[in-house]
Amino acid sequence: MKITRRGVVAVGIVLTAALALAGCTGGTSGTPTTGTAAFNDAVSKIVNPSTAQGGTVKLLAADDCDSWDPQRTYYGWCWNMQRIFTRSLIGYETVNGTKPVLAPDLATDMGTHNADFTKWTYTLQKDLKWSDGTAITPMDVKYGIERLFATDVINGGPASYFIATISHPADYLGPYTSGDLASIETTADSITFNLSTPYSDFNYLMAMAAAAPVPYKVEGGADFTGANYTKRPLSSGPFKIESYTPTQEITFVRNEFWKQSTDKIRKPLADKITLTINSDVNDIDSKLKAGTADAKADNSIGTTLQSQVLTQPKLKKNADNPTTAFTRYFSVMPSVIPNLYCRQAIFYATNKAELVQAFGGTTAGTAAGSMTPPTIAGYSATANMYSTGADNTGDLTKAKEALKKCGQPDGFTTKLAYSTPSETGPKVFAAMQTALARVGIKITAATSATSSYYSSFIGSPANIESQGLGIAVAAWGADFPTGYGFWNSIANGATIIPAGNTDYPSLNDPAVNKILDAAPAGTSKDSDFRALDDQVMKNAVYLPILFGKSLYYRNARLTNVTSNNALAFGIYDFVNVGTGGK
Amino acid sequence: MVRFITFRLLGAIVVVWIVSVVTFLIFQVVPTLTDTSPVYYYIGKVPFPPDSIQFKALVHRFGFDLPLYAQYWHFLSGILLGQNITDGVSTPIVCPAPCFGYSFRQNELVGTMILNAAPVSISLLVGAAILWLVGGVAVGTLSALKPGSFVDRVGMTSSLAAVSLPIFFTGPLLLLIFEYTLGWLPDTSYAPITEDPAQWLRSMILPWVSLAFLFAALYARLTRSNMIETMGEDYIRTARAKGLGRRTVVVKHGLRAALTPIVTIFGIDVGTLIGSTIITETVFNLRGIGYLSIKSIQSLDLPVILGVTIIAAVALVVANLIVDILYAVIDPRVTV
Amino acid sequence: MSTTLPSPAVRPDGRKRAFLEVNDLRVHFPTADGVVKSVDGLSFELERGEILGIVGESGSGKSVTSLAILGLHKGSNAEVTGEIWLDGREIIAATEEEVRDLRGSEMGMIFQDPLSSLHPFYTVGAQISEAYLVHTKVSKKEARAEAIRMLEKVGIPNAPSRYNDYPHQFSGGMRQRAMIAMALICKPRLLIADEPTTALDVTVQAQILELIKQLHDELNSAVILITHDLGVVAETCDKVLVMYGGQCVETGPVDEIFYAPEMPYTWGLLRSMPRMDRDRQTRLTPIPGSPPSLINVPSGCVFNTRCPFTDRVDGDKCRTVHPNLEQGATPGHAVRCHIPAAQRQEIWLTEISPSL
Amino acid sequence: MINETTAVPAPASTPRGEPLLSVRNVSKYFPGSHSGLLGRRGTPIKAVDGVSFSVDQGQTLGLVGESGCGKSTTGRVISKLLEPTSGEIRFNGRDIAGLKPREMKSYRSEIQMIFQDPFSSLNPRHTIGTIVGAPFRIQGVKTEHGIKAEVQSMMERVGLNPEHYNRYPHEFSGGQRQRIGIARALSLRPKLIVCDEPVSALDVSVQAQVVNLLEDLQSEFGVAFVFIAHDLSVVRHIADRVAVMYLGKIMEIADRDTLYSEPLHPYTHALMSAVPVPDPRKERRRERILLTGDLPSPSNPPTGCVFHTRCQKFREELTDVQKNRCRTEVPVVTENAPGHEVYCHFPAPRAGLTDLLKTGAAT
Repeated sequence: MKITRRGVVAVGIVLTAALALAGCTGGTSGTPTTGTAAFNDAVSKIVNPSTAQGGTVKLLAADDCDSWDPQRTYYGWCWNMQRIFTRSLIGYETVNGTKPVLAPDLATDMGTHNADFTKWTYTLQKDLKWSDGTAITPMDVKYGIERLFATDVINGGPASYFIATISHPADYLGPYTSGDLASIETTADSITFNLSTPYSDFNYLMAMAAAAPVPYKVEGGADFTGANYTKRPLSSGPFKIESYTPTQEITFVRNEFWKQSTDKIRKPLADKITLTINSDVNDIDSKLKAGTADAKADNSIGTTLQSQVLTQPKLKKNADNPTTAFTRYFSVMPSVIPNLYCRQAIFYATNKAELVQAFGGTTAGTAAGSMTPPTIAGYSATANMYSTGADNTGDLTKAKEALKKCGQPDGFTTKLAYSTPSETGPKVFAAMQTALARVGIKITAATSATSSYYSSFIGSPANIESQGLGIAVAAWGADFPTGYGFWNSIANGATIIPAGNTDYPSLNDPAVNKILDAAPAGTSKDSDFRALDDQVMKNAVYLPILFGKSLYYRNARLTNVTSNNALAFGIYDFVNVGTGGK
Repeated sequence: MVRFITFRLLGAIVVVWIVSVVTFLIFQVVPTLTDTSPVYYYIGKVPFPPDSIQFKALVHRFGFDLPLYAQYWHFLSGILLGQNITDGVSTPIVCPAPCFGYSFRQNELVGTMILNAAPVSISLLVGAAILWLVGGVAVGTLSALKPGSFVDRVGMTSSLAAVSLPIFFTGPLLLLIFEYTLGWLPDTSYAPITEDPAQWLRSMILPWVSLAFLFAALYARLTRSNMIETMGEDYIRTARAKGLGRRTVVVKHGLRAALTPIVTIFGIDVGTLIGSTIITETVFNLRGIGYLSIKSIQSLDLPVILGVTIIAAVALVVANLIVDILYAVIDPRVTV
Repeated sequence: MSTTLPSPAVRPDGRKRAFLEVNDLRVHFPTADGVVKSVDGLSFELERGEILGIVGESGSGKSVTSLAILGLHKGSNAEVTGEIWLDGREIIAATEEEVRDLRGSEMGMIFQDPLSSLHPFYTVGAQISEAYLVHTKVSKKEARAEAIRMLEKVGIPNAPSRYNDYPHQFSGGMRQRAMIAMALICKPRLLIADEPTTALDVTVQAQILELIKQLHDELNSAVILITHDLGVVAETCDKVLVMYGGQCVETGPVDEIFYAPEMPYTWGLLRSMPRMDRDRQTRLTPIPGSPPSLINVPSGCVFNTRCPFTDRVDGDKCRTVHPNLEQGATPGHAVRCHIPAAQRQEIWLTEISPSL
Repeated sequence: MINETTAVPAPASTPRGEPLLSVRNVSKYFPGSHSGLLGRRGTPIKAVDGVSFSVDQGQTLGLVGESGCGKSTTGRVISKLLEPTSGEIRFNGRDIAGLKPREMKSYRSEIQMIFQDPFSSLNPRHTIGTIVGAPFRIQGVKTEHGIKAEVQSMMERVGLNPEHYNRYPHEFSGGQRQRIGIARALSLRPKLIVCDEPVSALDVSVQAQVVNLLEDLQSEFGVAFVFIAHDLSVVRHIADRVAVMYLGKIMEIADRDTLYSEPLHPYTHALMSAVPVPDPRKERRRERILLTGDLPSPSNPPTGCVFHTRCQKFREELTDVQKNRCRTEVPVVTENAPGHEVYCHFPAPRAGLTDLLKTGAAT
């Protein structure tokens, strides 16, 4: 099973944050005017390149990370924070733009694999040290990955990718109860993974924080093992945790045992990075605007600051609006609307221009014609199988034709599911209601609490059918930027499970499955994923709405700023950010 | 009196017990109604198939494979007798009674989390309560003494405005003025009163004001109407006929009686601490009980929700009990 | 207590002022509907040792008068004019502070409903000593002793322990006794009792009236007894003042009022009462209609709308000319009526008296 | 003109020889306050304790006594606003004491109540038309010309202007409000009206109007009254028979003239001697019996004769042997003359009172 809901969770966080506060607007004040950067510069370039060392980077977030244990975190922005103090065998060398590039991190190279991608071997660099001065060994890497199997203790992270890939006894439950995992072999300086299935994207798994080493058996020390490792995770990266008060503040200082010579992908400048949790999104906005904080580390800036940024050039030049690797879409359920043409009628009648507005306008995303987002193989700017017209407001003629073919020329009635509380949900519903009513399709709202929406409301095929949820609002972002990483969890019929399902429409198309099943063998080309996208679209079960965009704000004093689109929806790559020595 | 308190305490225990059962059932039973395990609340987003060994290990870890009554008894016995909490890896954590369990999200004893959060909320509430009580009663009394006068109109108009202004408006506004525009309070991060009283005061003053602002307005209006009614009572006429000074008449005879219903409202307001502090603590970035509750609800951290709910129920019940006793002290007609 | 008379105690006409003298008292309340003339031109005199009964229906201005004498309209929106002289001091023009000093010490007051007139939150004893403390420079202990002495005097058994009881723990009669104790603790020379027994049972009423009379004899104070019950007046008072529509319509010694009343309203009151000491009548004789509005007071005689004898007066005088308060058959007996005095006396003797 | 549509029709007329209302040994106890940790009920408050009397059709029974004597509770028990604890209430030949609310429905229209405070017993949000018409609607009674015509004719009958049909209670004076209460009570032509202090809150001139109205209506409609009042003069005027109550028990009951000319019970003496009469000379020479002490608690009434603790006769005239009888023995009824029942061990007339009560013109 290779399933992720990271995108989904992140979206949930954005919505919650947006919900929390909508308040006053004030005058602008104290905006730093240094620097020559322009709007969107950090998306694909490096803003204010500098080598000046020193200074403290002050970050804010509305919430603490789900966990600081590398094996247990699943928030995109927390993966970005892990990059500050943990390293894996592989890492991302280029994180900005739309083409992230992998590079060796702890490993000396990109590893070697056998012909069918079932055996991967990596050699560790010499002179790698933990922040307590002890050496980082292949055993530590192995131990970290073994921990992922202990799902009862080390829960919450993307363990399923590893469990489904790495060969293991059926009852293996991690190092705490089942001991050593024989399929991961180590020598003094190397580690070999024996996989249960071919997996050509394995380097992407190795580039996840979840693959980071953890000191073998010692973990963080006597009281900081197992589930408690999150309170004091050891550092293998350029920064180490100086202090951490859950839900309040975490401070990173430089790790004196980290050597630049062993690290090709990080060029730290700052002496110190602080992350302060501030539950008041408006206050975060104020601090960013006042320049007393450098950036918001999680998700988009608050809605108040967003509107100010877009209208005030002084602020706008310090902002970025990258396209991120997730797609918002409607899942149109064949179990409820079995007739293909009836589903197509919905596709044609949809008013995407209006939906983009419902989600927050053009800074929140661009209308999508197909599912694959720009960072993923198979993306096509022109693909639009169910074109909704030049202005993206819907093609009513085709919609009516489709309804005729479906045998329901006057339309039909179904339900649209969305989660509550949500600021956008009701707007999306209203936009769809208006749009579909134009061809006689009537929809009623079906809502569920955010907490259970994905796991049991639309994540349960039986519930979809019994409640008659014809259309459901959803969003998807890949956990690693490959075609397989994007599609497998949402389109492979083999991944359908009774609860916590992510293939919401239960798409089980042999043609789609075939392409996905072949992908791990490493022979798939970009064109195969393009064809996959088309094949999925033919089923008319995934109705793409938009490719998401986020709006970020960087303090003008920051140097070496660029977006991390590989891990964190374009949030700045903080490990490399400097303050010009101040 | 002793009998009354005993009865009320017994009643309170029943109330708290019912609250715990209801909360427990809501969070344990409701997901099973839609065929999903509550374990999803703990693991968030790792949908192993329900029949996989990993999923079952999780279910077992949280005790969801036990019958409901056993799960509830485990929870209840923790409160009554305490328990040792272990993840099978780290040293077991001794959690003496009353043990509200362990947050697997935060890897912390719920009791510890509540204890850490309580001083913040109590600071917030006590300060705000004093402000709103003194301010509200003063404005209300002044207004009531001359209904229709300038003082009355100003007091009542501004209190009407204050009642209609939510904390998520006044809070950020105060921050904008005092922290950003005037810069009088550059750092409003919380510090315990025991460590840094000055910083504690700095961090609390705006939350106090914004919370008190809302409540003071309510109390001003309440005091005014009570006071106007009381000043028309026969015994006020008697007091004046005795030749008492105006101040004695207003304060000793009038206010004393007018404040009685306010004591009730006050007790309930203080008792509903969590409800009234959620927004304030969020806006002012304070880590109190309100913040703890909203965060635990957002992340469906069941043990914390249960713990906070029970503490809230206890607070409410105790506040009501105190109000009833206070009532009997204030109003001799009430016998307990 | 001696009364040396300063110069204001002498009237402009050189006559010595009475102990209590009310001259042309008017109490008007401006309201949204118009001016309520609760008391409109009331005058009377009262000496120490006398008990004056003020009789009238609800809304006739009795209570408003008593509050005016105590200066309790000060600070309200009432417009009070005229003069009230108490032992040579004028009250209407006096400051609140000056009048406050007199309240409780020179003037005591008892109200109709003793339960609502006592503060529910303070003990009966504390409320009584408070009245003593405010006018006397004594310690709390002395005030307490005096209050207990006073409670004993008004007939509260176990006074030292009842001192600490709250009003709700007293019975209705005891509460009124406590009120009397409170009103009299400073030995005021004027006691105003506003319907002191209306809320009480007849048996208790008898006790309370007895107590008031007894204390009055003891203190030689002037008493104003406000009531609607002519029986109470007959039992207690020396002088009677009948009020109607905010005005005095008849006043005189008690025997005059009961045995030779001259005002049709007084007749009406006497006739409408069922009496135990007379043959049972088959029908009562009510006064027709209802009391007048105090905003639109009838022109002419204030009683003309309900008076069955307007046809005994020539022309439209009853409806157009406001009658003066003029002396009746005997000195001290004054009547506000247009019917000629002789005719009034005849009507009483021939038409009214036999039907009682 | 009124069509009965009720389920259980009451007997068309009272069986011959039986009074309209016959109350036999009726008691009403209220639960006492809690005491003890386990919340055992305290001693019950005996508000009404074994009361018996009867009322004939078209007659008026006066119930007099001090506040707390149980007269109002008795009224409420008769009109079934309160359920009696024990005893029998025969109305129109049937025991209604144990009737369930549903069975009571047909009797509700036949027994009505008028209250002391006309203002607080009228819903301020309802118009007079609604208030007076309510019994019709509640009982589901249909009338020939519609409810409005019926209500207006009733308003006219009690001396209200029928044009004021749509006015609200606060627009009326106290006397008019009591007329509204009377109209409401009379609207369904009841056989019995329980009047609980109907004129106590009214000014004397208006009180006379209402008393006259009640008498007129009684002779017009043949309705019986139970007239509860503390004012003995008013009761003497309106009642045919008078019962004097003390501490939940009847002390003396007799025809009006008998009672007022020759009261036999010391409590009746005390009550009557306390009534002030508007005759100063009589007042000056009258003997007044002052009751000492307060009313004993009805939850712990004195043993023997409940009145003995405050009885002037007991204090002043009785020998120790006689006193002992008063202390220990509950007096049973003595029928001094036909219909004159006294609950006293030593009933006797009292000379001083006879002079006061002596009828005849003033001297």
